[in-house]
Amino acid sequence: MLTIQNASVSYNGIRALRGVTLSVAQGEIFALIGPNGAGKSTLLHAASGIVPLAEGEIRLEGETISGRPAHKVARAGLIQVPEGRRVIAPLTVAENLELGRQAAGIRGTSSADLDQVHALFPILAERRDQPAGLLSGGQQQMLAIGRALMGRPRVLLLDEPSLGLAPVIIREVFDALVRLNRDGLTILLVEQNAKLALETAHNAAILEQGRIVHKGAAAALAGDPVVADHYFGRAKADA
Amino acid sequence: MKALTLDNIARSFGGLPAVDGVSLQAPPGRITGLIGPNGAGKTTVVNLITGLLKVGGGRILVGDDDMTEADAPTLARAGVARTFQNIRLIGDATVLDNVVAGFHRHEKAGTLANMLGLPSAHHERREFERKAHALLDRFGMTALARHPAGSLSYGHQRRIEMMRALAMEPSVLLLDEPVAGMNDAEAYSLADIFRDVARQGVAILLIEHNMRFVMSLCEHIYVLAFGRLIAEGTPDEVAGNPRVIEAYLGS
Amino acid sequence: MLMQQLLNGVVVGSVYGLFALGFTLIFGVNHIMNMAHGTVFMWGAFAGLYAVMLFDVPFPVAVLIGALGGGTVSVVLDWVAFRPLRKRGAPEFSSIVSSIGASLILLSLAQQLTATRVMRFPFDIFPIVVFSFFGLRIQLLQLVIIGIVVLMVIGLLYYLYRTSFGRQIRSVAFSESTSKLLGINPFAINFQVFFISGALAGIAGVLIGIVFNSVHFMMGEPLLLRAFVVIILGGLGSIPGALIAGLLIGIIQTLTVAYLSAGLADAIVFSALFLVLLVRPTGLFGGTAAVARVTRR
Amino acid sequence: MIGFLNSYAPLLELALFNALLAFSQYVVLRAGVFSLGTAAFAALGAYAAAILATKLAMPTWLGLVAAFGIGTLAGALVAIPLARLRGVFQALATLALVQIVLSITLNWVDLTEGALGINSIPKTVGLVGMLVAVVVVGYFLAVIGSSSIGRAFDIIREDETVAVSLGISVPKHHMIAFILSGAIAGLAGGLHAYNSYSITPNEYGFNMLVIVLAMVVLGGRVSIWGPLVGAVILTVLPELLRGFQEYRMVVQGALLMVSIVFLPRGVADTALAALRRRRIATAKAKTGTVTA
Amino acid sequence: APSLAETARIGVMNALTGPYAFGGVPIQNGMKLALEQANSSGALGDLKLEVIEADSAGDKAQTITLVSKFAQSDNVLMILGPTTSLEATGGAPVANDQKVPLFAIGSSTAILDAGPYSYKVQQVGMDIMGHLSKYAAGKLGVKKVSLVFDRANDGFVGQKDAFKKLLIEQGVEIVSEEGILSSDTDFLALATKLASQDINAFFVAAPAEVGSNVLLQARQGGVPPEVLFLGPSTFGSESFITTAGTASEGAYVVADYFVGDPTPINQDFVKAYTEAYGASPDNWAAMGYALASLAVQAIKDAGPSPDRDKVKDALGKLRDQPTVLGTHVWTMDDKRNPNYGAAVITVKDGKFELAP
Ligand SMILES: Nc1ncnc2c1ncn2[C@@H]1O[C@H](COP(=O)(O)OP(=O)(O)OP(=O)(O)O)[C@@H](O)[C@H]1O
Ligand SMILES: Nc1ncnc2c1ncn2[C@@H]1O[C@H](COP(=O)(O)OP(=O)(O)OP(=O)(O)O)[C@@H](O)[C@H]1O
Ligand SMILES: [Mg+2]
Ligand SMILES: [Mg+2]
Repeated sequence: MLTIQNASVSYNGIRALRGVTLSVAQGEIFALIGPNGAGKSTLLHAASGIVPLAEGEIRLEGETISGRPAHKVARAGLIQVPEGRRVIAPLTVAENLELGRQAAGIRGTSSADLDQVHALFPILAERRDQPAGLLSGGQQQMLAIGRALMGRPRVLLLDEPSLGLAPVIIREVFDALVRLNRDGLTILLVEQNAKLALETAHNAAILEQGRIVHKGAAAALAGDPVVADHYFGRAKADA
Repeated sequence: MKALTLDNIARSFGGLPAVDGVSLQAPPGRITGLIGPNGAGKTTVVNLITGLLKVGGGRILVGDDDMTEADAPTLARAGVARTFQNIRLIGDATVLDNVVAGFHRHEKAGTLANMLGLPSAHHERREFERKAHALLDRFGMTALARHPAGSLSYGHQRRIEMMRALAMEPSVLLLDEPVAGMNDAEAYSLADIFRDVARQGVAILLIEHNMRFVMSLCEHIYVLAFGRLIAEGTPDEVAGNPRVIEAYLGS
Repeated sequence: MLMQQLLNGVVVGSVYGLFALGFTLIFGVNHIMNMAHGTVFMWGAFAGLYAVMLFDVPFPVAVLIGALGGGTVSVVLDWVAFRPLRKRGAPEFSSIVSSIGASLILLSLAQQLTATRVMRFPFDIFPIVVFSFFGLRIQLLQLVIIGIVVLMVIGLLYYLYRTSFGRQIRSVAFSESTSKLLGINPFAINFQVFFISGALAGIAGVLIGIVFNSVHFMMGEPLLLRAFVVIILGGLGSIPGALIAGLLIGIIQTLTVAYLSAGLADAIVFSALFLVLLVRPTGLFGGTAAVARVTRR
Repeated sequence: MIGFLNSYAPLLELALFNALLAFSQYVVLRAGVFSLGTAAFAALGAYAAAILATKLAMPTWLGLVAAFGIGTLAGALVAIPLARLRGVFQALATLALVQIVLSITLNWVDLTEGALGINSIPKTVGLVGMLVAVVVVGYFLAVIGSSSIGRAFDIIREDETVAVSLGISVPKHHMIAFILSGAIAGLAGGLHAYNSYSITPNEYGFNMLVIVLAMVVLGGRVSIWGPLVGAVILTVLPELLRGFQEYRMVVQGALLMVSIVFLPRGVADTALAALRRRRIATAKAKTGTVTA
Repeated sequence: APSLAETARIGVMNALTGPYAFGGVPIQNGMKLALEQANSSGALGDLKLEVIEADSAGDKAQTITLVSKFAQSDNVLMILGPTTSLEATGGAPVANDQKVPLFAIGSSTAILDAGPYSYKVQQVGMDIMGHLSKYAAGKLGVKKVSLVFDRANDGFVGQKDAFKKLLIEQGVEIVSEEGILSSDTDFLALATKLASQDINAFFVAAPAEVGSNVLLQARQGGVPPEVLFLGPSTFGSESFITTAGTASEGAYVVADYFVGDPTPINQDFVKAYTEAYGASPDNWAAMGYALASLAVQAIKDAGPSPDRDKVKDALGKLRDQPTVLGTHVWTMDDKRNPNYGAAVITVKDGKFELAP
């Protein structure tokens, strides 16, 4: 579905991504984990066309999308929930969601998508007319996720969706992701909660200093003691 | 060393009571947790304490001083430091400069000395830079000192937020989701730093959704929902509280 | 005389409003103080004028060509002066310098073209019909101008608030990169914004050129200065605000000329602006959105 | 060489005058105050000096003190109400101030001679005087810039919420910026009056405001070299382009656009940043890559 | 080959760009014409004049730089121009410092105050306005007048002040004074105000293009033809009639130059100018031509191998020179104030003619 081949990115001559190759199959959840500054967000940005590739190629269903302008990539169905909840602060919650619909190029007033998002995050229905910038941090994160879903993605790129969400909400979001995935949505998930990510995903890769250092079935990675040591922290050891 | 005391503070936006009669204590040397569902009012509490928002009712005490009406700079000078949930750094400035900015409240050289470029002002700057480097070292970011803050990854930017707050050498430290965007291993390396800071007598109020982190770090936890306290106690007490489980943790 | 002067004020003021609308639109979307907006206005007037001089087109066509001309210049301006800056994530400030540079070029080219002459539409471009009632003199042209301005404003309001365009504009204004992630094409949005802005200025240019019988390369400067006042009084990015403030300034100005002295018009307009800002730091009609913008980055 | 210097002395003097104005503009921009009041403060200084010199035959030093004083005072006075405003609103309020001062100088004929301006002011300040002023002011600003006041300015400019959370008083620093801006521009106006034989109201209008702003943005608005470089470029450019005759303005406009497009942070700041990057790169090469 | 002494450099500068280019360009043309004629006619014997041109852009600062450059690096014998009083008051002190004769257009006496090296060709408003005020109060029987003037241009302000003083001396009532800007185009409010006033005439001191619009909008705004239009010499050009259209009919203008003037000196000038530049001269062109002709005369008077001081002295002695301006005699008083008379002309059937 989504294949990334030998992708490299540099900022002002400094390499952030060095020849990354991975592929996300149709209908799977693929988790990408790694320490801060590893290049996870950079990879998603490259896929979305926000930052240019220095080398390599990215394809969506066999078609090359690297080099295309970002809005076209989004309209092709590759939609990203960016890191750090980039809601359009001056627009209301409802308007933000409406904008999300844009990517799908849907006109008319079908409310099925909206109902689905409202069901997942009831607070967004309640705060329909509030400027998004005045939501709490977690509420903004919900809006960012909801907005992406409004665009009826075929591939959803999630950059740390659990960021700032209460545990109970995280669970709901991940349950929803699994449900959507069962209905055919392909997901590339960047997540710092490595345990949760590996539990949810089918396959996973670990990125360190711009390179993929491990790749494989999520369950296998979760069981790898080195990975556990690096990414689960002492909490696991304590428990 | 000063304790932070909130006495029945309230604040609403339009008709919405975002904080509704919250009282809590963050004594010196202790890491106090503040948790609660999204939109519970945690960040609003921080904004009220730091004077960015006007209090609608109740009292805020820092040590024995009533700071309810104080404006933000006054509170900062009184030793209240914070990090921002939505990262706010000077993106174009270097990491070092962002950290040095935190020392502002410790400047002794007066306006005139600064304007005239007296040596006292100069030495002060040196001293701040030395201390900032020590902080960078502690957070493992020495190599990034001269990078523009805006070009760093999310996790590194969070660390700069914390270093800047620590540079204020505060008596009260408010951390709004400091380890968001970090994996557990990374979070725990920061936990050690927070414990150190608390041990020196700083009152820390920690807001965080990473429950394992909160549980392992905090001695006392307050739980907020819909602007009201619904529970408080030791981590285990709180984690076992059915209201907390229902509203926040989920089953 | 009072009624007559009020009428004069309304006519001039509505054209100020039209000019300022385009200015405020770009300002609201891109946070650009487009110092070249006055030259866009001037080139719109030139386009209309040359169409009339070369092809002898009638009034409505001249207005249309003025709109096209202004729109085109404005879009080109965006491409050469502002887009490269946006791409580089340059601070908003640099767009001021860039637009100053652009206005120097546009001004100087116009000067070369006209050899600094003041030009004019032929006297018969619009028949001089004067209606008199209750001692009030009103020209047909003045009525037509008010009509055109009203139409343009209604059209713009519809486009902004009844289509998804306005939402997209505000989204692009807030964050271009996030908007792209949502499938919005910032290029297309900016194209439309600049075209509309320039077209409004171009129409204003033709109308002003005809009603005041003069088209020259410096004609934009006084309007630019007024436009600053209009956007502040009217509230940043507010369409109705710009119109109301435009009218207000037109009226203040004519009344100053009528009852005080022509030389004081600027002093009074700007003193009023200064005072308004002291009493209401966000302008007369500045809403909450404006407040958020001035108090936070 | 001497001949060259002599014939270009007026140009250099003008460049130095512009550099002072650019300093005045720079200091407010640095503090995040979008003031365009420099032209107004300069007009007040120039008129104070010119009136003292021609009507009361006061000595130059007194005129300069008066120019400096009236600029400072005006800066302090407008700072109080204007500190409440932000961004464009501040810009427009100060633009209004410029227009008001312009109207006064045009219409208060008894004092200012109206549009005729004040003529036959003795030329008592020459190249050296201007140079000393620029060096002193520049040094002073450099010191302030690298002091805690400069750092506070930087933080306020970028994010006021952060600034107040660090204990920085925004009104106090805006006040300092306004006063410095007024004082420098007032002094500049006074020096210009004693340097140019005559002053007229329209010199201190919209055009000055635009060009001074352009100088700072073109040169760069962070380091102290920015305004200097910008002032020199924009003063000398028209002279260099004389050869282009009628296309001079076109070329000047194009240069302005090209340089800001390629150096959006200004000539001086971009150059300094490049230097800094080089230093980082070498430092990085030594320490190796970074890990968290 | 001519030796160095046989070439004299003349610095010629005017506002060729900027808001005063409407005057500066024809002035520059007129000046060049006179200088070329001096070269080709051999009026200066062996001496050839080399013209060095520059654009002062209507800007005082640029003028100052240019005067200095002319004096120092170009080593000119004298400087002709600049265009406006604004520029000249900036340039004149520099010229005096550098001891190079500067012969400016502008009417302000401040140019002369700067020192003995600065001269000007235009007479002050007082002189020229005398003719118009006498004509208006006497022949036309005007009793109540409103004055409109370009308040940002000292030349026009000076004309207005002079006219006002002279009218008051003749018992005429000044009903109102209105300052406008040359960049203004909207005179509706002013027109309505004039229409509501009880006046016999209104006077406009402004550039022709702007003033024409004041007149036009005044007529459209309801000022009846019985209320006469009076204008200074700027209106003595064809562009006034084309701009104002039928509204110009019956206007009275005091002209320090009249292109239709039948005297041979003017006819020759008109012919030469039209041949050289493809357009008939206006009063600015005439002003430049007159100035440069006077300069040539002074250089001639300065004797063989003229230097700056000799030229300065020769300029100071110019009296009763033939000129295309006014009543064809240009002269100076001892304070170097020029005078050359003027005539009142009027528009009839779309053409200027001498007023009855
Ligand atoms: N705009 C930028 N300019 C320069 N360097 C950048 C930029 N954005 C990212 N980088 C650098 O690229 C590297 C990878 O950053 P990236 O944001 O992709 O990391 P990440 O894996 O998403 O980290 P985190 O978990 O902290 O979000 C980092 O070293 C960072 O400093
Ligand atoms: N300026 C404001 N205007 C209106 N409503 C606001 C404003 N700031 C916060 N709110 C609302 O107040 C409530 C509390 O917000 P707050 O940011 O304090 O929540 P929080 O506990 O920090 O949540 P999170 O964990 O998601 O960050 C939310 O419902 C939010 O939408
Ligand atoms: Mg990231
Ligand atoms: Mg929060």
